[in-house]
Amino acid sequence: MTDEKPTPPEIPAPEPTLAKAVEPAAAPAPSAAAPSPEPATTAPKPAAEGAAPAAPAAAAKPAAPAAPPKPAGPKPTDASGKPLIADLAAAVPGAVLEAYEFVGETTAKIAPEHLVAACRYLKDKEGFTYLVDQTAVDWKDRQPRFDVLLLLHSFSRGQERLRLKVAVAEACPTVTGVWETANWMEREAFDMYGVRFDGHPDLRRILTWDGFQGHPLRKDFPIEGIDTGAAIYPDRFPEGGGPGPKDTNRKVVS
Amino acid sequence: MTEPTPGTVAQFPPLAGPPLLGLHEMELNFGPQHPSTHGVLRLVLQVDGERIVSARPDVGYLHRGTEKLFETETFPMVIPHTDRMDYVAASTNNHAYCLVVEKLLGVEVPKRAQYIRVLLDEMQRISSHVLWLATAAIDLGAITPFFYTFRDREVILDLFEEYCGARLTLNCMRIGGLPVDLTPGWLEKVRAFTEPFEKCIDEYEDLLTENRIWKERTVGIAVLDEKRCIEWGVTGPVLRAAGKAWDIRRALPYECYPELDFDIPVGKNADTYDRYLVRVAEIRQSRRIVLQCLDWLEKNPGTEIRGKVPRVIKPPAGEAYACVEAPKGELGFHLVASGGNKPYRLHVRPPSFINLQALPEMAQGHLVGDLVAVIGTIDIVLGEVDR
Amino acid sequence: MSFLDRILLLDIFGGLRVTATHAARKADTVEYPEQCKEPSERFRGMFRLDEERCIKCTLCAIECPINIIYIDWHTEKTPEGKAEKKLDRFDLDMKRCMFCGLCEEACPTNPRSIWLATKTYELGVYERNEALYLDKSKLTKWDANVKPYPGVDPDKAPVNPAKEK
Amino acid sequence: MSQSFIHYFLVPLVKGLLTVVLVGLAAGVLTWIERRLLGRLQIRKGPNRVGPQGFFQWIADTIKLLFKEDIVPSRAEKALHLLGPLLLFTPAVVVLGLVPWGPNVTLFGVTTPLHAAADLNVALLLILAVSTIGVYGIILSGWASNSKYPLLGGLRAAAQLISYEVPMGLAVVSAILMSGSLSMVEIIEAQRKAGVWFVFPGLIAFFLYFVSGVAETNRTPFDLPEAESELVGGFHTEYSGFRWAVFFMSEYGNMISISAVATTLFFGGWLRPFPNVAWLGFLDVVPAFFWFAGKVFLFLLVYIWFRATFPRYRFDQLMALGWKTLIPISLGNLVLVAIAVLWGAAGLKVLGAVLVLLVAAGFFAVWRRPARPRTSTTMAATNVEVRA
Repeated sequence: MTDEKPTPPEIPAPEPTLAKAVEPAAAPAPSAAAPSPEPATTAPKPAAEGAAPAAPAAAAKPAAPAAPPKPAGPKPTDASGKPLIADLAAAVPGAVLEAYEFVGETTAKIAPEHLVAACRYLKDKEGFTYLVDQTAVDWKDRQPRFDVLLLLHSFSRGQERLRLKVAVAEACPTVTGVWETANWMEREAFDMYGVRFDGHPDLRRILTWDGFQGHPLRKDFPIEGIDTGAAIYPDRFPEGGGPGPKDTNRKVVS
Repeated sequence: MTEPTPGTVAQFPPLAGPPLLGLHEMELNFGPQHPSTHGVLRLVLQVDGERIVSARPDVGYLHRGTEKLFETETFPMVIPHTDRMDYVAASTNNHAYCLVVEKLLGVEVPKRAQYIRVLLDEMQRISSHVLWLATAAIDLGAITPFFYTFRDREVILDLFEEYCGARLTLNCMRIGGLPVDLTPGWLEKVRAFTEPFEKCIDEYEDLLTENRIWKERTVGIAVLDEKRCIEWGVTGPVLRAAGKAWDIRRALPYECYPELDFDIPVGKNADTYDRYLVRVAEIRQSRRIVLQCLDWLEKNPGTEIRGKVPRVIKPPAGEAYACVEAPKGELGFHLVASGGNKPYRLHVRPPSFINLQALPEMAQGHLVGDLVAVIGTIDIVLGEVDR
Repeated sequence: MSFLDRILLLDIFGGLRVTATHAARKADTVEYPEQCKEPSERFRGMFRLDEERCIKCTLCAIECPINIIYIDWHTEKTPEGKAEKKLDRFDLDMKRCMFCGLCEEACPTNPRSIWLATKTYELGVYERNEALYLDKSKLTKWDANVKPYPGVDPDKAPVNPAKEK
Repeated sequence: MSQSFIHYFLVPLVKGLLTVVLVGLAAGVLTWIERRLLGRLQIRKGPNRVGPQGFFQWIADTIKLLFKEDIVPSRAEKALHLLGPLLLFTPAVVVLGLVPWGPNVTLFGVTTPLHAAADLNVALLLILAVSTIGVYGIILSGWASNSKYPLLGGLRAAAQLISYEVPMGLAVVSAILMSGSLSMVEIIEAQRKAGVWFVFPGLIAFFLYFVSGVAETNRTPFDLPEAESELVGGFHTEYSGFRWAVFFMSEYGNMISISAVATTLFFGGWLRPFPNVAWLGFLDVVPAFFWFAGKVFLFLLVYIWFRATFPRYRFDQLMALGWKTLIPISLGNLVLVAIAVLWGAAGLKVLGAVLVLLVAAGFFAVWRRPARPRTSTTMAATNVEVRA
């Protein structure tokens, strides 16, 4: 445990410096607990061994005396000068929008329309034969809304890894033509975020069922879940199913 | 192929287009309640007699929304949830998650904690591989290895229980180090188990390795060569059985692995038998690592198990990816932090999920009887596949 | 394997030898209801609360990953005129507890005022709401559902390593 | 009561009923023995709660199965679904009726051979014929269940039975050659006369017979028609309650009958070891029936031991083993035995001695050989990929 002494409840996060988007509602309430109805009431009460001020902790300052000085966080540095990035930018003009290095990892922002060409180049010419991971991130209030992240690995370049980052609205070009393993990863990203991968050979939901409504990992999807009775048995629940319309639990899956 | 449109629901669309059955073919539903699908995997098979024409995996029966859950928890609170993904190798899950947060925080883990972490990981690897051996053997009809392996796995679980208080869902690591120090006498108990363990491995091998039935059932089954492995992103023992000596413990070393002496077993034929041999050899190598960790810990007593971690863990905004060599392959955590005390997005790169993708290719052309060997050879845990 | 080995079925006999030698060994199993394996000192089992030591700091409720602890308290004046906190409610949803032990680690008192290291694991109930502890006395005394592991004093709380130093 | 009524009606009826009941009882007890022994081999205990050492477990199980709901799948072929278990059970009992359990006994003033049927002079042929019928039970129950897994199980059973009837028959032929008779009693008497159990000259034949017998009874490592981890339950997936129990009983009944035939053909039936050696006469204290039963029991233990040890064959490999390995061997063995029989009285003994010596020499050679290191200790990679 990190908290050996009582600390004041969480303060809202400072604005992220790296990502341009604002952080949407990661910690909007002063409560550290999740917004589950039962036990969240405890948080705003003053802590007992009052090192911290007892005032409602929504103010930005009071964490300072309790918390030790934060170690200076790593800062992203520009990496567009790296030979790999420079080669990529030269081979696929207009592909690399920005490149930076952060905690030892290189990230390149790629324009969506050049994604497949860039991936093809990286795989064929630079030896990034192994697609480690592909996923998406939802920046709710940003335009375009989603980031698709790809992590590539090259065996021939001394175990080098490179992250590609593509900002897309809801449609992203598929890379299944480049790496076959992207198939399920893209299906998962589609299932969880609703990012459509154009040209994907088999774009179906993978973890949730085929009749599921909504995309669970979007930030506006309620953590309690949604009422899914109607989705499963539309004939049995013509009005939407599940709890009745006045029921306070209406949005909660039982 | 039905193109699903988000937001609209009609009925169940067919699984993957209309089944185009030939004259001699039938569709066979394999799972999700089949005894040898290791949980709730469902395969829709198109079989000609017993020969598999195509296999379509259908996953998600165990989906629990873990990644959504991660986003609502503070960083330390995420750890118990990671236990429940690959629930037969909880320690490596904890480890990978802690590594990614430490990477963003820039925390240095004390040497002693590193060695204990590696010790736990390798014991976990032994127990996971041994469990794989048990289930793979029972899939192919040999019931007895199951009991012998469980006898030995039980000892490891007891040792885990003595260290951290739980047997399966360990919750045995913390960001920056470990929750508790070792109990006195624990190292001797580990040694008392590990040193004679070689004999137990020999027993498993006597039952299976040379057995002609075992060989007939596994040699040449589910071949996936190195090139295809990398194309499918398949890692872990399956990749090594294909002849590629790639192990994250060596390729992208973490913790104190560079200081430890161990070999990376590789196969030649990329078939089920080689994967079996690789896993058994890895049990032997893990045993070696455990003994080395014990030596180090006995020579270097200390109490420092936790690095300098701020009381409230708030990694700076940015992305990081950290991976460990889990018993199943590369287990990675992809963390996107926004500067808050909760992960903005924490994606898991589950080895089981990615490796399972190659199953149709491995199963094609084999018989239904081989399918259980194919499923077994990938070593999937459905808790990790579906998360 | 050489031809001779195949003809002599050495692989077959090797396997048969392993199983046969195990027939002479003692069974490795525990006959559960009569015998049971004693859990270790750190085993995370049934939740126990000591109301006297509890300082109502609610850290356990904050640290619980699945929010199954609910604490409510009010302040009373003692005869000496000091303000003292009184616990109104300490609710625990045991049926959802996953025994991660984060609440115990968060507890700041020494010895701990909540702890799971009770070696007690027989927690089965016939109705699921029996595992919903809405009465704090059932956590400080335990009820008929929960029998402490034989030979274990459930009131012996573990020390807090952070306060030991 | 006339003598003919007793001899032609009452005694056969009693003996027939006795056989059926005995098979049922033996199957029940065998389940207990199997579970206990498997427990021992797998360092656990097995059932030990109901009765002393859990002995009454099989009775409890039987009662449970009797009262369980008997489910017939809705679109199953009902008549055949019912017929399947019976078709499998009957041959097991019939075969056991054809095997002599001992020489003549006298009970209540009636002297009769300890033998359910009469001593048929074509008993062996009948056994081969009847035991083949059992596979219809499996095929029909697999087909009649109207389910895909049982269907696959039934088809596997058909493929398996056909492949293994041939080596089995050829193995039996060598016993016939050695004894010169098809009658079970005369085969036993021939072993007394030859002074040697036929297992020594017929070492290969016995091996073939036993392997084929394991395959015929669908036991590990040839339990493909059931193949729990592949076909869920194979041909009996859709059976429940007592019909399922009948399948179970027939499996054990078949095991007993295969063991009984093997005992008769190769281990001298009810004869004590070395029936011609006079100074071993004290062994006759044990009644003949118990010699027979003891030998059968040993075979059953081997069945269980096999089950504890081996993985399962795949059905094409099983057929390949039958057609490509066992049948050529059995043909060669037939030639060998025929030469020995032509040689005369000493021929069988010489053949037996030669075979035993060869096997002993082989094991000696293997025992003297230095052990090789295991592959799993030597398969390390030489060039490991490390971060540059």
